[in-house]
Amino acid sequence: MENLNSYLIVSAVLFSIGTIGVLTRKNAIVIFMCIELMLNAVNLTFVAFSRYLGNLDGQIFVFFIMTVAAAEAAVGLALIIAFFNNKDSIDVTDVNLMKW
Amino acid sequence: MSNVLSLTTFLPILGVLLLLFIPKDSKGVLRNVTLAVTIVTFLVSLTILTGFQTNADFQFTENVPWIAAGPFVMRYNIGIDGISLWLVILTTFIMPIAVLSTFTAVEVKVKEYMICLLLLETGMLGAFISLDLFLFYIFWEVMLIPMYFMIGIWGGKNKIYAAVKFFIYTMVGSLLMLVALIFLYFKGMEAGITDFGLLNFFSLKLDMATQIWLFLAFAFAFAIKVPMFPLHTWLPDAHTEAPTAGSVILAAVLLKMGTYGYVRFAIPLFPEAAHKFAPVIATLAVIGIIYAALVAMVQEDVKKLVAYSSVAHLGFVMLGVFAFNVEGISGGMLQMINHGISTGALFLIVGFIYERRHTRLITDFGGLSKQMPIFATVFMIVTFSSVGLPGTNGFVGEFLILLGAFESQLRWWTIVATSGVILSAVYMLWVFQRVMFGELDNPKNQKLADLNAREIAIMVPLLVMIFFMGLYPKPFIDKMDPAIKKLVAQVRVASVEAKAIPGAEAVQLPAGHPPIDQSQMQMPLPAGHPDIKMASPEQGTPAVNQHDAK
Amino acid sequence: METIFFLIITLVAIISAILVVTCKNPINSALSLIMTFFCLATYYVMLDAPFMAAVQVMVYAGAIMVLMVFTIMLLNIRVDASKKHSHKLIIGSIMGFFTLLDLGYVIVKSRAALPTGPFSGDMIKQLGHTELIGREIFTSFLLPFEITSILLLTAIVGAVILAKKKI
Amino acid sequence: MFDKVWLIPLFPLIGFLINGLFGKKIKNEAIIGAIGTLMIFLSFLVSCGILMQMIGLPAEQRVFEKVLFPWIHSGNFKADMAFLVDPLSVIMIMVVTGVGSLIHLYSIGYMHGEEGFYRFFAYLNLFCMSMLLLVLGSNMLVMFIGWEGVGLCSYLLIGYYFHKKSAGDAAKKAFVMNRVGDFGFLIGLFTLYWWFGSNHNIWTINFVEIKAASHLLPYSGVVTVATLCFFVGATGKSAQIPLFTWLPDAMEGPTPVSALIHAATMVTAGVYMIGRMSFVFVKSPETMMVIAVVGAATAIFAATIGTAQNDIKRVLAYSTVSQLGYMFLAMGVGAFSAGIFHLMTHAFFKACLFLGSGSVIHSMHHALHKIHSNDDAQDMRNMGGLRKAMPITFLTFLVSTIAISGIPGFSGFFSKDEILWQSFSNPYHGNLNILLWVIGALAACLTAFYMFRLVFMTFFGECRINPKAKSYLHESPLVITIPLMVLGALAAVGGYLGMPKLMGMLPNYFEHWLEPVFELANEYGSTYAYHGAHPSHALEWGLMGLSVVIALVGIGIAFTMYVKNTELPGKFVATFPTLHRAVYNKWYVDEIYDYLFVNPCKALGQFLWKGFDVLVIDGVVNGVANVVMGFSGIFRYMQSGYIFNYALSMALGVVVMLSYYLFK
Repeated sequence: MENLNSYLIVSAVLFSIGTIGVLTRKNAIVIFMCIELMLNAVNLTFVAFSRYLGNLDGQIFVFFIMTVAAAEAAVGLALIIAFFNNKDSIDVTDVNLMKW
Repeated sequence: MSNVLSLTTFLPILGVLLLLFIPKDSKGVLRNVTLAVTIVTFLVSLTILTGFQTNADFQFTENVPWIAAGPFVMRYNIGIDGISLWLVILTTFIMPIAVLSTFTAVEVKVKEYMICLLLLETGMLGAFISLDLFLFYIFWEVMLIPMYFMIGIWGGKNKIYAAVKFFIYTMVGSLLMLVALIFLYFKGMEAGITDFGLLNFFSLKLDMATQIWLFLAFAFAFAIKVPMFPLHTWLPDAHTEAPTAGSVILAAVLLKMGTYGYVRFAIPLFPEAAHKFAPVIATLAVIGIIYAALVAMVQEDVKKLVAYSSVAHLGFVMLGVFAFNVEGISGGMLQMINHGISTGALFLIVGFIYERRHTRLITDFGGLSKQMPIFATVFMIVTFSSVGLPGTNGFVGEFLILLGAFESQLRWWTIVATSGVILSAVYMLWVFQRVMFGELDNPKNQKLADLNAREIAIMVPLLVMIFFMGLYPKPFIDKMDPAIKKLVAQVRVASVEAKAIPGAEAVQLPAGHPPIDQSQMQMPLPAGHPDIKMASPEQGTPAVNQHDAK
Repeated sequence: METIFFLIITLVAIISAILVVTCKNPINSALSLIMTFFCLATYYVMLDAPFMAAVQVMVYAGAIMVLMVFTIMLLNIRVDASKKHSHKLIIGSIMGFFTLLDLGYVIVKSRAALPTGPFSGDMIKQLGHTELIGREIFTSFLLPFEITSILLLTAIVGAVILAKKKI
Repeated sequence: MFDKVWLIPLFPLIGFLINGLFGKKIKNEAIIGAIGTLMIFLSFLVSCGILMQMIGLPAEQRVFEKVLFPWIHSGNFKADMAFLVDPLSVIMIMVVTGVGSLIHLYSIGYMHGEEGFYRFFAYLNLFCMSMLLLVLGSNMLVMFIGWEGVGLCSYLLIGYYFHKKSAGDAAKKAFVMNRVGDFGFLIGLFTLYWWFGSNHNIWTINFVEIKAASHLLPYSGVVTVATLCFFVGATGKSAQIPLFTWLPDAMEGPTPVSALIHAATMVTAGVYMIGRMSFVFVKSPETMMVIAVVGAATAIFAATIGTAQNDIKRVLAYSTVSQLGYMFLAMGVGAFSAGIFHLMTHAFFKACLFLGSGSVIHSMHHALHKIHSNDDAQDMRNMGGLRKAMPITFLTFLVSTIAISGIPGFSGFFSKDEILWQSFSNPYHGNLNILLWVIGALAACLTAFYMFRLVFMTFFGECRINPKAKSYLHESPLVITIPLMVLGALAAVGGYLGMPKLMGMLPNYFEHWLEPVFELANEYGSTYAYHGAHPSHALEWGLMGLSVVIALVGIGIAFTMYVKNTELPGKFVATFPTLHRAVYNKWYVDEIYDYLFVNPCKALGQFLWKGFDVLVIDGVVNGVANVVMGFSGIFRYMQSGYIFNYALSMALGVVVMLSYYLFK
């Protein structure tokens, strides 16, 4: 039975790796995956706390996060496809129509 | 029929609706219809003049619920008294003249121009008649928009800069006023005031600190509009870029909004603060007079010169208003109307020569009086009215202002301001000489046509008013007198009470001012409620000892 | 014994997470992400939340990652050739490092008193985790549950509209 | 007849309206001239009527106030359009209308052929109306209407030849200097009004009421301030020391204008004002001293300049300034009636001199025009020996010159000598009076010198005019010479009205006539006057003789220099070149004024406009606008369009917030 802190440390590490991934990678889909990774890190914290607090709310909340993640993934990928259709690349730096 | 006031104010709006149906390119019809509407408005406003009884309370009042948004209750509360009567008449009097002057001046987008003119008229009239602080603010803003378009679209070379500068200058001031308005309303709510009506704010007793801040906010907004000394730079730009009719109305009526604001709102609402700041404002006014006169002397552009001259004239008005006695304020009110007429006429004259030569530089003219004799006589009469020659309207107002200010605590300021009389003669005559006298050397000047019938028709009413008000100003002064006496009593009573209010920081009248002893009181000191029904003092008191107010 | 197992799983998880970020080929990063999801699932099991682990595997690894892989295949993205070490790499890692620093500090410092809720560890074992969650979801959390279903609906419609060329 | 007094200013007003509005259409010079002259003549008749009626009345009933209509009534301030008829104003209206109608008649001839003929007569009538308003006004405001009205008309008439730039400048200079005087007048008016109102609750500017309340006035203090301000007004209008430079330049206007305005009527407004408010002026000894000193100083100063001028009208202008100095000297020493008497006699002989010089210029101009030479028709150097060509003008000119130089028997002698005597024996200024008398006598000598210099240079010696034009020189037509003859006669005879008591032959009607007006002033004066022994008659005779001798010396010098050996002036100029140049250039007073006032004002105006208005205020306004633009430029980079920047700022936000909470 590991105590709470170790789980939190793991999720912190995963979360920062996810952040680094989002900030450094140029490929849109990899950025998506990193976001998923960050979300899961958060899920882990939720479950860890719910387990140690003996209160299931955390875990239920994880369900909601999952649905959101799913919805986000769907819409995100649709966006990427739409973007790919007219830009033939999913490189994030090409998303610069708004640049003045 | 009590709603003649609303009728006068919103008649131009009906005119606008009428104009909408007229096709864009039939310019002649558009111009004549607008002229007709403005003349009808003038005639309707004359019925107000005839129906006006000379007493101090508000007449033709209408009070209809308008907006009730939560704590804020705004009513359509309008009415005029002696002070705002003549400004309304001046507005309706100037409008037909301004419209008549645009017959040849504006050729492009005539329909929109005429609509702007009529909207402007409604805005101005509304501001003068509204007794509800919020309604006044609404009309105060409505006025800006058409003037902004007139300068911005039909203006001269850098019209955009002038229009934007004019707009932002006034907006900054009015936003400050809005904040003060709302703060005042909350203060009022504590004292049980339910709506924005002006009258119940008169009886509201504010402690000195809040009064100072509120007065400063109001004073700042109106100072920009007057324009007072440091905040005046928008006026020359706005005037040089505005079309003739625009600058006539801007000079004749819009500038009066500032001084009217002081007389109607800033001074009666916050009398102690007004007394406290009177020396400061008087100093600014006097600086304005001398500064504007000196700067006007070296101008090359005639319109800029006339603009600076109106800064100087309005400096006089401010001096008169802050004398807080009947002569000073009635002189100020009279000077407002005179300035409207004489400076309006001056701008029309500049407009005539601009239409002929399309230049405003003084050096381009010279020796016109041989070529255009009628124009020369008209220009001369108006110059002397603007310089304030006795017998013309300028003198009556200026004299009363200086007299009133001399009696009040502003004695040294008056002496400096009186030197402004010399400077105004210098720059006006210098421009008159450089334009009219001298050799007719410039070939372009030799072929200039004299004033045609339309232009003479424009100038005749103004000249008649110049001499009528100069020689027999009694009807004008009598109609104003009761309202001004009530205002003076209100301001004096408050300033005396201010000393009595324990907590309030005592109002130290500047050392020079003799203590307010009985002899200063023109009226027996009314006890209790400052809203006094002032019976105008009976004429024919014995010649030698005027008022035994002891 | 258990801690050793925990350490192994943590090690695997972190390595696969790093792989997700560093691999050039998106497919490899997708697979390593799936590997991370499995480690997480084992964590959930260790935290006496077997149903959670099952759902985790099904939803994330099964559904979302399949979708990701599918999109990668659809768009047959080449390996991003130009690996210019732009300034983003440095800034990104600094930011990541700082987030780690903050979170770590939080974890180490926090002394919050932990009020224990009604469900202790052994209770979950007797009643069965799924039944407990089921009871919780359909009683107190019914409204959020319905809202999430609507959310999913909108997501579906959105995805369809976005991806289709012409409506 | 008294209540018909409002007719007097009304007639010239009607004349002005007719000529002003319809003059262009009438075009016929005779009609326009006739209307103008008739109108002023009618008011002359009315004023004669009033004079006759007043002579019939005993002294105390001679004050009558006629209120026409209420003009400005606001609060305590009451000003009606009201006229005051009393011995002083009757004299003034007689002088104004009398001399005025003669000059109108004269200018019909003189202005013949001018293209702005109707305009000239319209302005001349307007001037007479304003002057009559000034003189008849029963309160200070009506007087002020006249005061500024005459200023306006002098602006219009000086600038009559508006195509000449010099005329325009002279007109503007005259008006501005008058305006400076009006500034003083206004301040004086306010002080008096405020002092009476705030201390005794008498809110009035009416002369009669002020006279009634004048006993309340203290003996100096506020009265000195008020009277000094009024005196500034008087100097502005009557061209005394500080504000006199406009009068010589006013010679740009046609000669009848100079005769009417700058000799007989307008310039005397200041003297009249002091006379009208003598009871206030007397109350402050300091001001009386200032008036006397300034009067004497102006007399001597202007006389020196007059000696070296070559333009015939400039000489007469400076002589007017100097004679006005005498009048102020008389007022300053409390001899009010002597001052007014000199005013009247001066009006006669100075008008006659101006008209005489006008007729000379007229015929010179006519002659030079005939031969198309553009020598200056007014320069004395190309005149000479005109007495044969223009006998009548010469005779009247000579009579007036004798009058002005103070030769016994003529009007000038009586009035000027009375002033000299009064200044010597006045009880107010203690030992100053000897100095005043010496200055007065010196000025009298110089006056005699330059007047006879003028006569000798124009009428005697050989004719220096362009030989070809000599034949065209002939006497001016009758319409010009009749007024000359009338004025010449008045100049000769006028003095006997106010024969000093010493002479004994005739009672001093003039002083007796003005007694009621000034007796209150003399009574106030006597309270602080020095009651020493009244100087003996012998001394009076002696001084009178001395002044006559001085005048004769002046004439002698002029005779030797300009008739006996004409190269003497050349030698004199050679020996004192700098003095001559200084005197010729009017002691550089104009240049000093330009340097002290005009240029600094322009420079200040330029600096204030370009420097303060454009740079500072607009700088601040535009500066604020630019600052806002600058900031918006910076913030614009935040929205760079790269997703990475947005993600980065989000992460940065998280980190910052976290660390803030952690380490707070």
